[in-house]
Amino acid sequence: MLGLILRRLSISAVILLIVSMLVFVATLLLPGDPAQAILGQQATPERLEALREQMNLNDPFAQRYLHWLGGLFVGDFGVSAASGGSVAALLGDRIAASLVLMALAAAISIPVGILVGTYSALRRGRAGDHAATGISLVLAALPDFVIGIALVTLFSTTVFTVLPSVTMAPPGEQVWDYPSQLILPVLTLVLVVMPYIIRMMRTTMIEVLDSGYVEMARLKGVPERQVIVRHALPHAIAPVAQVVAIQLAWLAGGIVVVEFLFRYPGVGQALVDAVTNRDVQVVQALAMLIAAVYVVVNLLADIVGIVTNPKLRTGGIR
Amino acid sequence: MRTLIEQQTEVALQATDLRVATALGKEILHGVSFTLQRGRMLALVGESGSGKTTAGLACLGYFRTGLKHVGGTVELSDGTDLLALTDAGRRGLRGGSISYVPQDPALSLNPAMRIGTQIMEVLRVHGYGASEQARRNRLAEVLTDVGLPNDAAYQRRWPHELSGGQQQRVGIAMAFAFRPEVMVMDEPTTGLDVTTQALVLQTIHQLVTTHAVAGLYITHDLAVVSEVADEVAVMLAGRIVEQGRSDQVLHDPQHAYTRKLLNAVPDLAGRHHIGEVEAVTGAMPIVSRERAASARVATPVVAEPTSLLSVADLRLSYGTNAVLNGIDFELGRGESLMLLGESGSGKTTAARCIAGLNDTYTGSVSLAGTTLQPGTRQRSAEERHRIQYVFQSPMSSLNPRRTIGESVEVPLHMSGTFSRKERRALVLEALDQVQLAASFIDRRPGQLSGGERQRAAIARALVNAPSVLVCDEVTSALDVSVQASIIDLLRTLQVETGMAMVFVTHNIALARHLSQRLAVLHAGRIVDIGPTDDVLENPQHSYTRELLTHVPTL
Amino acid sequence: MTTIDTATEAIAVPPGLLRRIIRQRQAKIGLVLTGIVVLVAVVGPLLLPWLTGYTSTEFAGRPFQPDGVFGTDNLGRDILSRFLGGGLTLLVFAALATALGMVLGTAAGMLAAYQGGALDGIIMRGNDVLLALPQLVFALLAITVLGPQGWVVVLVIGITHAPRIARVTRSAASAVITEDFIRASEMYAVPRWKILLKDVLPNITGPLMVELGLRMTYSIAAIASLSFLGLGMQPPTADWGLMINENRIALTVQPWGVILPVLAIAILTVGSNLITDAVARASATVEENK
Amino acid sequence: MSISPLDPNSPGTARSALAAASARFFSRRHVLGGGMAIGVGALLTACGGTAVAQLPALTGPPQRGGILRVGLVGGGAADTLDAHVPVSTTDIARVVNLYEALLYRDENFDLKPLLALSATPSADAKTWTVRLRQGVTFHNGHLMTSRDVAATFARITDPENPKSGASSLTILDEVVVLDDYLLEFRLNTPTATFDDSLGQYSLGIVPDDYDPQNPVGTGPFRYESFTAGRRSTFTRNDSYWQDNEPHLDELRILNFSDDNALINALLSTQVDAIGQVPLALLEVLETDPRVDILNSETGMWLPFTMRVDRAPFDDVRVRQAFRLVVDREEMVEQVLSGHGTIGNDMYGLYDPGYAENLPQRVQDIDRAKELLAEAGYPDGLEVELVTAPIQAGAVEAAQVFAQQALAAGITVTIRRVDTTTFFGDDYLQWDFAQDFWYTRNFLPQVDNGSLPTSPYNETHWANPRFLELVEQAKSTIDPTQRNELIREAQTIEYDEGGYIIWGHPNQADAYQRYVGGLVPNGTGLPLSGFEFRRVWMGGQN
Repeated sequence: MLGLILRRLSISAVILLIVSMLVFVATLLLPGDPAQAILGQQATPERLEALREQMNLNDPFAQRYLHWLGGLFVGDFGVSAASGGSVAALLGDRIAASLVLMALAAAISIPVGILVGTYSALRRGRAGDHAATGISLVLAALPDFVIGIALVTLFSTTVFTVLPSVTMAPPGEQVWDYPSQLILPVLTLVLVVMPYIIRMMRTTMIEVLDSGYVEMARLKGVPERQVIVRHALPHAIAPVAQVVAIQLAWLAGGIVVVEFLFRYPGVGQALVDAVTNRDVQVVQALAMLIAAVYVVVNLLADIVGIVTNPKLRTGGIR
Repeated sequence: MRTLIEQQTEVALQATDLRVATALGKEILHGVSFTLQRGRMLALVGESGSGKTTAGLACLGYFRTGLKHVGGTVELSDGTDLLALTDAGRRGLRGGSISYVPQDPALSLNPAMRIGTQIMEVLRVHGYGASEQARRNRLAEVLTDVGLPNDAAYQRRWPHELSGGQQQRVGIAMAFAFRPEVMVMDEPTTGLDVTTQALVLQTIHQLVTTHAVAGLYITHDLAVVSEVADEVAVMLAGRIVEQGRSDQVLHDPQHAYTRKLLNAVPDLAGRHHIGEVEAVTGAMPIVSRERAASARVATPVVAEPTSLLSVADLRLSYGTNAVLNGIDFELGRGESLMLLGESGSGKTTAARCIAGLNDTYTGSVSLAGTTLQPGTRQRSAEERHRIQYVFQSPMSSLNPRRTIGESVEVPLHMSGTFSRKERRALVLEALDQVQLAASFIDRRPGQLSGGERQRAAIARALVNAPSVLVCDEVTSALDVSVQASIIDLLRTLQVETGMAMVFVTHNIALARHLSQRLAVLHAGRIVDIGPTDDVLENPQHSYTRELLTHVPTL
Repeated sequence: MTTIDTATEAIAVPPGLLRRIIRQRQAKIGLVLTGIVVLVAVVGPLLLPWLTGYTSTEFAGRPFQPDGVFGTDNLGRDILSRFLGGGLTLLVFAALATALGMVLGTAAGMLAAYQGGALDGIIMRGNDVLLALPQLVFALLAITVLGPQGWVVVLVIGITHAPRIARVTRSAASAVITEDFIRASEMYAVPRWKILLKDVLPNITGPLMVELGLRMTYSIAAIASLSFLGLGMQPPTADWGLMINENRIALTVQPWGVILPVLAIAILTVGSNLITDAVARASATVEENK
Repeated sequence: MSISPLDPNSPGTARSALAAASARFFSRRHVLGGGMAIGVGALLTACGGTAVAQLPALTGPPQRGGILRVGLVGGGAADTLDAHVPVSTTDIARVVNLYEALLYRDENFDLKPLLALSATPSADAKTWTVRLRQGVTFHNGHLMTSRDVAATFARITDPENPKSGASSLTILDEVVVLDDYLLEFRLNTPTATFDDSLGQYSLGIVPDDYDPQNPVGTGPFRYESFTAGRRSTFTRNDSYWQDNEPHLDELRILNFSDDNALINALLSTQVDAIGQVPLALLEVLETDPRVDILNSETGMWLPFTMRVDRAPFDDVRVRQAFRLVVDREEMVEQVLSGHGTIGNDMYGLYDPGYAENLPQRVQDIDRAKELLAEAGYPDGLEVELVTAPIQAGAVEAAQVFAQQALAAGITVTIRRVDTTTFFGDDYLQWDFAQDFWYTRNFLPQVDNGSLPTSPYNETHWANPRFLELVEQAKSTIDPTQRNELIREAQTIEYDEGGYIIWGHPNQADAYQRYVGGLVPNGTGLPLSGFEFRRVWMGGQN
């Protein structure tokens, strides 16, 4: 088992490494000189040269890459061309804010999604199931900003005006000091993520419920509740963990739109701003960050899959 | 029915006029009645789709998703109608007084639960014994009963750590743990090797008789029926067409369908014809001009005694796992050789090496003195034409998106020497050879039955008029009656075209029906080879002998 | 001789995939919904300015005024005209991106499944790398480098679809490739490309159609999202996503500039998802019947 | 956006121009400030504002006390308290209230004395004598004298580390202390409008031992606390020299990331006043009974820039044709929602020499077509217009122009780039683009953008007669004479120039009705030019 996990771990590391190369090479495609970009009109040849030296722009490509990569490990993401400040300082608070948003969304959507999905599978073909699948089918189709704007129209601006539609912690205070402002962004994320969990949970549960061993358990006279809890659910965990992982990873990217919509001061908004300003260092750092979240979450799901599968756990076949 | 009344035995379960329909209202069991008695075994025989499993599960008051009970009763020894009970009431009986052994233990054992726990679960659910200790003792006991180790370490194993035979024993142990009155066994030995099957059957027989359990044994295999059952009920399309003591039914069948079914069962001794072809071997010499001429369907003529196909020191490994450990044999023109082996013996691998489908082997395959390249793509078009291969499953070997004509045409297309018109003529000729009407040319596999598909697949192999036809388990996916017709066809073709044939199978009973020579494969080696009769009557290798003793026969 | 076949072997011919799709209620609803929006998007531009009196870039009044049917947008243009003229780009770009993704993904997936070995490894690891960047983030990265232009959006959305399609294709194709008819074709030395095209591809149309629908839905969402972020279509193009971006500052005063395109996009994606779901069900039935 | 803080003559005229300008001088930080205003989200969600009774406007004398919370968009990690390098809008708000220059531009754009009592040129306009106000103390209690002024100018023009204002002081040779309250500014070039330069807010007088870590000035408020990019707090300077000012006890300046959040903060009373409101939303805000709008006409301008040395704009007929296709009224309506004044292709709107005599140019498509035909484009022509969100309304103006130009057969392809790219390597090289300038008088503006030596000559304007006139005007002390020269120069610009100046946007701010003392201000700086010394809180607090 440990070997398998280590293998997955090293694959993840390699993937991240290649992503980092990709992201780094992207900068080389940009026209213009980053030092020039930072200095702007103030660029005298001497200053340019000094800044280039400082930014290692004179080094060969490979060396620059390694330097940048090394910086990532110690939290040095370079200097933002737009603000002139360090990228790490720029992102510090925003990462925390985004994590709060993601964690809240995950904490709601995962258990509720699993419950609704299981309920739906158990009531297959009945009204409750139809309602759950129908609604999740519609929600799954809607782009996140559509859901967000619908919620804003409904709760903030047009129908009811009960909830704030933008996040605006007064300077110096944290977003989570104002819980009412978190409701709509979190709700949007939940509504975007949950349908997938519901659908996957339902499909998986139905598959498991139709399996030979669940039929066997019923034919053994095992009470239905025990059939579900002991025989069905454990088998649904691994596939659902995969979906949850994909959704969490999606959250890492999906918060971009939601944060932009609600002006939530997280990494997503920072990313949009950075792209708008062509602030390459920030875009790079955020792309790496989000890729890392994605890879780690998927790794965790794989590990859950390995741990819940006795075949893999005992180092059996495969 | 009449035979049951004569018996002075206690009725454990009586199914009367069982009717089951799909959710859409289509009836699939049309009033099935049977009686199970203590200490006796009823075999429910039928081909796929006959409704035998549905009937068996109805004995537990269980209907699969999409099916519903629409009529009839299942009365227990105390007179209660199982089907009138609530869900909870039925649940109390399932696994308790009525238990079930599933067809495929690999799918029916919960892969995430230790086997001991799974058996204990039955005992706990139904409250066996007074204490946990009592249940533990019973667990150990029942494991011994089915011939498994009963130590704690074994109980802690996961299903995937057991062999197929062991898994099935666990399934039986689970069914037997609560000392049921009735046991329903759904094809419990299908998929097991003959040797394992024999042992499992023995265990079942022992349990049923010594503990006076009433057994319902669901199977498609008439040979197995004769081994285990006291009574037989033959099912066809949701009805029982014939029922009676097994010796009577098997030896003096009344219903036409039963007769047809029995007629189609291959027989190791080659005593009767399956289909319309008489057994090849028996008293006949391997190659006999006279016999060939006089037989209703002639045995092929071997013009030249020189070998056509020669396999020498064929070896193949996947990693460290050696599948073939040096296979040598010769095949003469017009000769038919059976390659017999159980799963894992390497028989299919060997066949694929010959056909060039497996190009990683070492050793040599020669055709008429020319050593062939390993892969089909390296072989010449001529060489490819001369060796043809028919796959095991006709469900898989035809592209469902192409018409039969298109599929059969492929070999011609690739030879590239024929015009469109010629190709069509050749395809029609091949279809005619396999007794498929010309209209099949534009049909797709989905519109064909399994037997028809296999014919079409054979037609594809014939279209280039091969010298050697390699048939890989071509009948194993088919019902026994269809199998007979295919065997029939192959024999006819062999005679008509004079091609040599390598017939790969696990079913030793087919030997005398098909092949002049028999090679027994075991663990990647040929352990016995020779004229079929010689091998069957005078097996040289202990493995062959063991195999022969375990073959169930009618 | 007689062929002995048991009753169940007479297999009912399943109706064609298309007919089975259409037969489902949700497919009908989906087709109607999608049809309405597509009609608006395609016919809308032709009706301008005849229907509304304005082209999609003409000025009808001051910004955010209630003039006309739905009022004016952030630049005082007629919202209805902007709306009618703004759907086509989204549809065309989404279709192009989906087509690109399907071609790349299907080719890569089939190759990976069929060739196996090192090529499979390379393709699938390459997939993993691409998948590690969420679609939108990947798109943003590309836009940073290449600028917000139509072809960049199409290219990047297409490319980010590819690995996901490749995965589905690969697993569907892997199942097909274990089938013996592939082995048969190989035995007859049928060229590999022909095997992929004639034997593999026709047998994975079910999952591919599902994927097509899904990717179309996602393409619409992704392209509209980029425009919504101000990084897709650029002004003065009339485009639904861009409309939302331009007008949402005045959602309280003049909501139509946001609500119309949001509604259209919602109906479109829900419609296409309903169709996709129907396709999935229909092709699942095919699998069972096979 | 160009220009301003750095330039000598335009006191207080810069807002986000500032930003851009400084973006060019110090990294591109703040282009975001005004530039992204529109298009970033907004949903004015009132967290209230439903049934509040209309508050009466404040009347009566200013009340003393209270805390004013000001919200502004912009600023970031690079925010500073340094008197001489203000970059973001919030930086400007801070320096205006911490420090004071010698002169300043009042709400009518008149140059008024502040720390100076007078500034008078010599006859050749090469020497300016400045008399200082007496008895003014710094926050640290030290008396302000000529030495501090000299030290301030030395600090700004330090060749090793020139500050923002240095570029407009290149004409300054030396500052000579005559006595404690009298100085001489000696120039190397005759400059009749040097006083304009002295009125820049980025030339705040600091003590000779100034340390930005301990920001000490003479302003109405003193430094209390500061977190870059977030907030700063100032307290009243009790020893402020102007009578009865300031009224407030405390001033807080809060950074916001976008308009949406800013407006919501006002509506939910998290701030008392906000600067720079998107013009399209003014009507919405006006409907709120608790809020007042400060709508100031300004001399800011958002021109299209045509390079006079590149085809097709090297042909004056093409330039004039382009100027004639613009429907200026419509521009102001669509782009500014009507909140602006139309332009007449001339800058320096508030300059006493502004050529008001020239007829207002109006749309004349036929004449434009004629001109184009004469210039060799009888079938119209295609041009690319480079735009970027450099200022609210810029991208919108480009779209409106494109639409209007169609009528004359001109096909305008809009190439929208990001601000970083706009001010990147190709800045000042675009053939046809846009820019943004704050209110400024004619000569200072010419210094910045219309001379071959100007730092931001985006039209590549180099008309010899124009140059001659400008040179002459610079050394002409007599205002009437000078204005005559200016008018003449402007006429050349009007007939041949490379700018299309279609309008002058208003500066709109919003504040709670209980805030008193805010008056419309023509400089373009938000919230009465940030002169919070005059502001007072009525009723509450």
